[in-house]
Amino acid sequence: MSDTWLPALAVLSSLLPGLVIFFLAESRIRLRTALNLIGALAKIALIGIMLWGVLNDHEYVFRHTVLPGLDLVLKADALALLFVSLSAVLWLFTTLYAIGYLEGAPNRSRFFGFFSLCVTATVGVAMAGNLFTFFLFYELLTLATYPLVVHRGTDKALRAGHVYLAYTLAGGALLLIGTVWLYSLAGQVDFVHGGSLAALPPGTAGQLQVIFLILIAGLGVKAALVPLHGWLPMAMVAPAPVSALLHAVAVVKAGAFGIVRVVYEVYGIEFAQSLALLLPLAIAASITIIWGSLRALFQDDLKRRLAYSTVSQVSYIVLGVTLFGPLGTIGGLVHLVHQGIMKITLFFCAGNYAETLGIHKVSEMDGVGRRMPWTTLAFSLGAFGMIGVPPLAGFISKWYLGLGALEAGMPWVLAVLAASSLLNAAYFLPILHRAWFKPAGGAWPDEQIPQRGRWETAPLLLIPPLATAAATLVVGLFAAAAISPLSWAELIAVREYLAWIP
Amino acid sequence: MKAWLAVLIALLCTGLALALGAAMLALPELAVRLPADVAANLDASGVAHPVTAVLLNFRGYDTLLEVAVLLLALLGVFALSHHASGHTHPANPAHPVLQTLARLLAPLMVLVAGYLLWVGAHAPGGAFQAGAVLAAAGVLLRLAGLLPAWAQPGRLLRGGLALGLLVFLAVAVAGLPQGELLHYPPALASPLILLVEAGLTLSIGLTLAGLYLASAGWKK
Amino acid sequence: MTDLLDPLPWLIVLPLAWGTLAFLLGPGRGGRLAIAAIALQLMLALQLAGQLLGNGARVHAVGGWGAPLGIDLMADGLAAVMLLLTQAVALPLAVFARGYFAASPKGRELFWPLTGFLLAALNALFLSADLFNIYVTLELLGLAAVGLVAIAGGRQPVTAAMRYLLATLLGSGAYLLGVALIYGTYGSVSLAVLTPLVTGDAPLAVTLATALMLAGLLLKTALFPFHFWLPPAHGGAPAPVSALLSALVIKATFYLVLRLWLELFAPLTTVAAAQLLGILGVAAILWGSVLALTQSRLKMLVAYSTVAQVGYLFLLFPLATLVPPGVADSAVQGGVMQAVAHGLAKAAMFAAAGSMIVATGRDDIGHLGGVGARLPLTLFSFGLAGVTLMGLPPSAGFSAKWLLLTAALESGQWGWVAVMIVGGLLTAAYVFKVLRRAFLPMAAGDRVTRVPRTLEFSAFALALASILLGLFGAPLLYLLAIGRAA
Amino acid sequence: MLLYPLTGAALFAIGLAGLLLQPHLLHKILAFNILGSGAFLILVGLGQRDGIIDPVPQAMVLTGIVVAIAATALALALARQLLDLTGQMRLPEDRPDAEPADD
Repeated sequence: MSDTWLPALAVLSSLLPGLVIFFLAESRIRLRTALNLIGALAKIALIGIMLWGVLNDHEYVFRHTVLPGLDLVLKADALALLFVSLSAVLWLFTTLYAIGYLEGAPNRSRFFGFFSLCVTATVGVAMAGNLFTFFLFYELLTLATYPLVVHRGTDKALRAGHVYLAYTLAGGALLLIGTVWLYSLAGQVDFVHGGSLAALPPGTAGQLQVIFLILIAGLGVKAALVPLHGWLPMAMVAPAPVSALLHAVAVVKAGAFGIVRVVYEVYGIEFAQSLALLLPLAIAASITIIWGSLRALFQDDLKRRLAYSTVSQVSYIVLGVTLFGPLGTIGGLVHLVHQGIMKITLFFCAGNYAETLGIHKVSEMDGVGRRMPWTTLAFSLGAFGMIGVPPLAGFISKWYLGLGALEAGMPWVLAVLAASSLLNAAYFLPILHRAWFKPAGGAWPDEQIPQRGRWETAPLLLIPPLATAAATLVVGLFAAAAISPLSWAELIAVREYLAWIP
Repeated sequence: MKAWLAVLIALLCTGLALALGAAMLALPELAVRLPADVAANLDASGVAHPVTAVLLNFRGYDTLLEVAVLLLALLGVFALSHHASGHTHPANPAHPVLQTLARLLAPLMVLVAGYLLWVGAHAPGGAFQAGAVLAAAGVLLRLAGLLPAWAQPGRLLRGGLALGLLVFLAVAVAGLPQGELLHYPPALASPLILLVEAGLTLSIGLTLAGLYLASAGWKK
Repeated sequence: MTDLLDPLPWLIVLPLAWGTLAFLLGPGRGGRLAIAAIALQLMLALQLAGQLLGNGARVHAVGGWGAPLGIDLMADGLAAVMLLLTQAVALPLAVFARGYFAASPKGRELFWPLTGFLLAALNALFLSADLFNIYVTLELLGLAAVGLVAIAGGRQPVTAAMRYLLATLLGSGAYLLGVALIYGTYGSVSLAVLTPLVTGDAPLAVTLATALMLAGLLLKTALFPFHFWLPPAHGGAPAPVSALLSALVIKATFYLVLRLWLELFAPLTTVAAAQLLGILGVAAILWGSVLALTQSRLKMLVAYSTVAQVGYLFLLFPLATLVPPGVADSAVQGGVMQAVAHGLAKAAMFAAAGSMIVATGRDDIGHLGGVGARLPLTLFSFGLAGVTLMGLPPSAGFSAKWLLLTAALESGQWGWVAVMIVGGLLTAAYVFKVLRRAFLPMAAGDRVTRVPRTLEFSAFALALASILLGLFGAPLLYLLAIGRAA
Repeated sequence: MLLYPLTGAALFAIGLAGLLLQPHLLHKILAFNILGSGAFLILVGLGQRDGIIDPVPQAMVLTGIVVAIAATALALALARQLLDLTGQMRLPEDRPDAEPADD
């Protein structure tokens, strides 16, 4: 009984607080905070239980029939939990950060309401047991994020929201077409290890290839695959916590995760390979990786630069998916987690610079390392991780991706990885150099939060980035530990390839 | 309106008329013949006149809704006169001859209405015809300046207007114990129908008169 | 005694009775009575649906004569669904109307009696199995609707009412001529008697009758290009009236088109005719959506959205005509689900719009700033209703879209798929046009006053229903299947 | 035997044309009545085309007449009020939705 309800509860644990928060008066700050934290902690607890179960080969499935032949399925399997645990933990930090970030800002009830809806949608996306359920939460995610993107209500924000909607709704439409088409071909397509489409008559191969294209295009919008990435850099006008949400916890991850599900558990990696679908996707991912890094080089606006870096980094996940073989899979999946931790750190720090000193541009960062050492330290860890310096998180990802490339017999991918690492270095190191070694150029653009004793900024702004920065180090150092993201990814890879590994 | 459009519409209407004519000339034998059914059930219907039997018994449900439509139209007019500029100014004084005539005719018309109501059971006539005569009397009195316009009906008048429909509804519901709406017990059919018709006569008369009198007070 | 409590006839008698009583009570009175009575009607409709689920479709021979001499009432799954929709929409709207007319009394004098007659007409129409009796219910419905459009008075509403009246009279005139031809051909107007008689080789008169009746009904349903009367009528009336008209009245004539198409005239329907209906639907979707986007008045935007949404209803005909039965079922289910979804969502949307207009004191999208902050629940309701209209999950609108899309794909009719997708995106465009404005801070010189809680919550209830139906729509489809020859 | 229904067909067509073509509301309303009468004639006429008098369509027509009267009365009242409000007895030619709202 509880087994079937656990996944549903995991979704509700943020949905219900969210709905309540909507209708709280602005002034009920403590109640709102309490609801947020209770929700976040409850979710983590539930996920902990399910992690334990899944580790022992247990699966939690919740099924509800919406229409005859159309089920809403929530399934907590290894892959789902990889993503859920990431977003649940990061949500906790982001919530803390947002509470500090938005102190005294207007419309906070609305903000946190949609914030919770956002995470609800993400958890749903992660635990979706079939394409319809995935689509449902994918669209909910779009709707829940829009108000956050336009939260500031400025023309710039509204335009960004416009673009965001145009892209994501169009992507959703594509996803819908692909889903309906697939259902009319194969009935309900539940996510199962090794996929289920291989059983279809060979005559449908052509259709399946088209459907794959449509699905990937629909998912690629949120995953910001070039050329569908246009919305992401614009969306950085949103408040920093929202950027964290977009880039690390929810939106781009939902897209990448969808691609993982479609390749592994709808088509099945072998079947996808036999349909010759992996190579084109690999190329698209590689182009995105290089293009994103190149664009990042020329951005002076800090958040914009980080945004393009996301475009590039998320495609590491897609790339890993397309590398036929367990090692590539491990690389992609583990990067799903590592990229999240590293990127959220960077955005937290960017937010701190903006909130504390009014720094928005890289060119304004000279000497900020002395004024805000802790923030800059966290930023540096994140940056080095992104570059792939051992023993940080990013290194692990890239290592396995490289091995995967060799295993899959695609050595050219190594070149892509190397090039992008160099580019990462090229757009991150100058920032660090300015921050640490250049002297501060007079007054800061707009100092909001003065130094208070040891606190270089508001505590709630400082603790989250330090925590996540520490995490980038830990997951790298202890990658071999039993419950590290890496070993979890290995667990998944083994299960995905069960049909394939003798 | 553009000329070509007018021509087009004219042509289409002509075409429709021709098509209808052609269709009527090519009709098959009737598959169902209701006159026989009507005749066969006339005795059980409670009235002797087949049309009245159809109106108030076989298809009495149509009539029930029809009465509702009539009252509804009056409600619509009242709704309008709530916003009509200028309210009941007394009727303009009419010629004394007309007034005397109206005074003489009105009671007579009420009498005629009563007769029509009664005769409806076995000859042409019935509630609607009777009501129409009553309404005519009302209009005549108004024209003669003996009746004020009805800006808004008072409680009593509203009661009179609603009476017919309410009685009809009550009788309809009274049929439910027999199994269906409007199912008269054969023994009670004719008195019930007479009751309904009496109520209808009054209300239809008032309603038809009202349709004229309600807007009679609006400013010119 | 059980006969006396039979829900079927009471669904017609009750609203007639309380409508008349509300008139007796006097101008503006009768709100409480109406709410109580409609709640009772909802229970009756549920009871009837329960009976159908238990024992299948049933006939009620008024007067005990039975067709063809008498008039039959017939309740099958389709009728039951429409009855449920009507009462379920009417109840929150009645609560809303009470609060609304308390806040802005213009036109309240005869709202309740007219509404009572309107609901009676709807229920009678859904239950009637007699072509001529349907004509009478159509006229009852039309006059009640026109009366409601006019109750606010003023130049624009009265003009709209006049236009509406002429359109609806023309429609029922064409329908009546069709009935005359049918009676002249077969000698009966009972659907049960006629259905076996109408065959593929029916005489010209019947073909003409089919065309005339369907055309008349399309005019009343405001399918493009017959939509000209709808926006001013629905956009000009007081919000509760707009909601009733958009949610229910046009659905009634759609219901007749559907029933006649699927049953009486099924042998005469052709793929060409079905495609024509579908194409008109497409035109309606595009034209309505684009014009909705260009509106500056909130209620007009919502009214044009109705023009567009009516188009979706007619996509079911090409998907349900001369295709494999499974596909046809899915298409019909989709069409009916769309009717229900739009009924709930559009009622919610007009109610929410009404609250916003009361709060801002003007019907202008440009001055919605601050609504999001002051009336979050109302804006939330508007958004939920918008989600249903866009056909995003989870909502009844999505279920409808899903069913229609499935039918389209399984019958290989790709064109309609594209239309539905594009239509959804266009809907999003005009819904977010409103939401975006309402999120903005209040402009200088504007005011946003609080509105009574009943206004906000009745709209929310309707919107929530349109969403929840998307999660629990299966029972509705089981009900719908009752009495349909599969 | 078909004299009445054929006349009815002609009347219906004339009424239809009038309803669509006549700009003046009074003409439109009269045209609607002609149209209705045409339909009634067809209903009664076809009903007894085989010589047997059929009371059912006659009763239907009586019902129809009352409905038509009700509709006519409401139409006249609306036209009348439109005259009070706009000073003319015709619907504005411009697209209805382009009308300025007066509330």
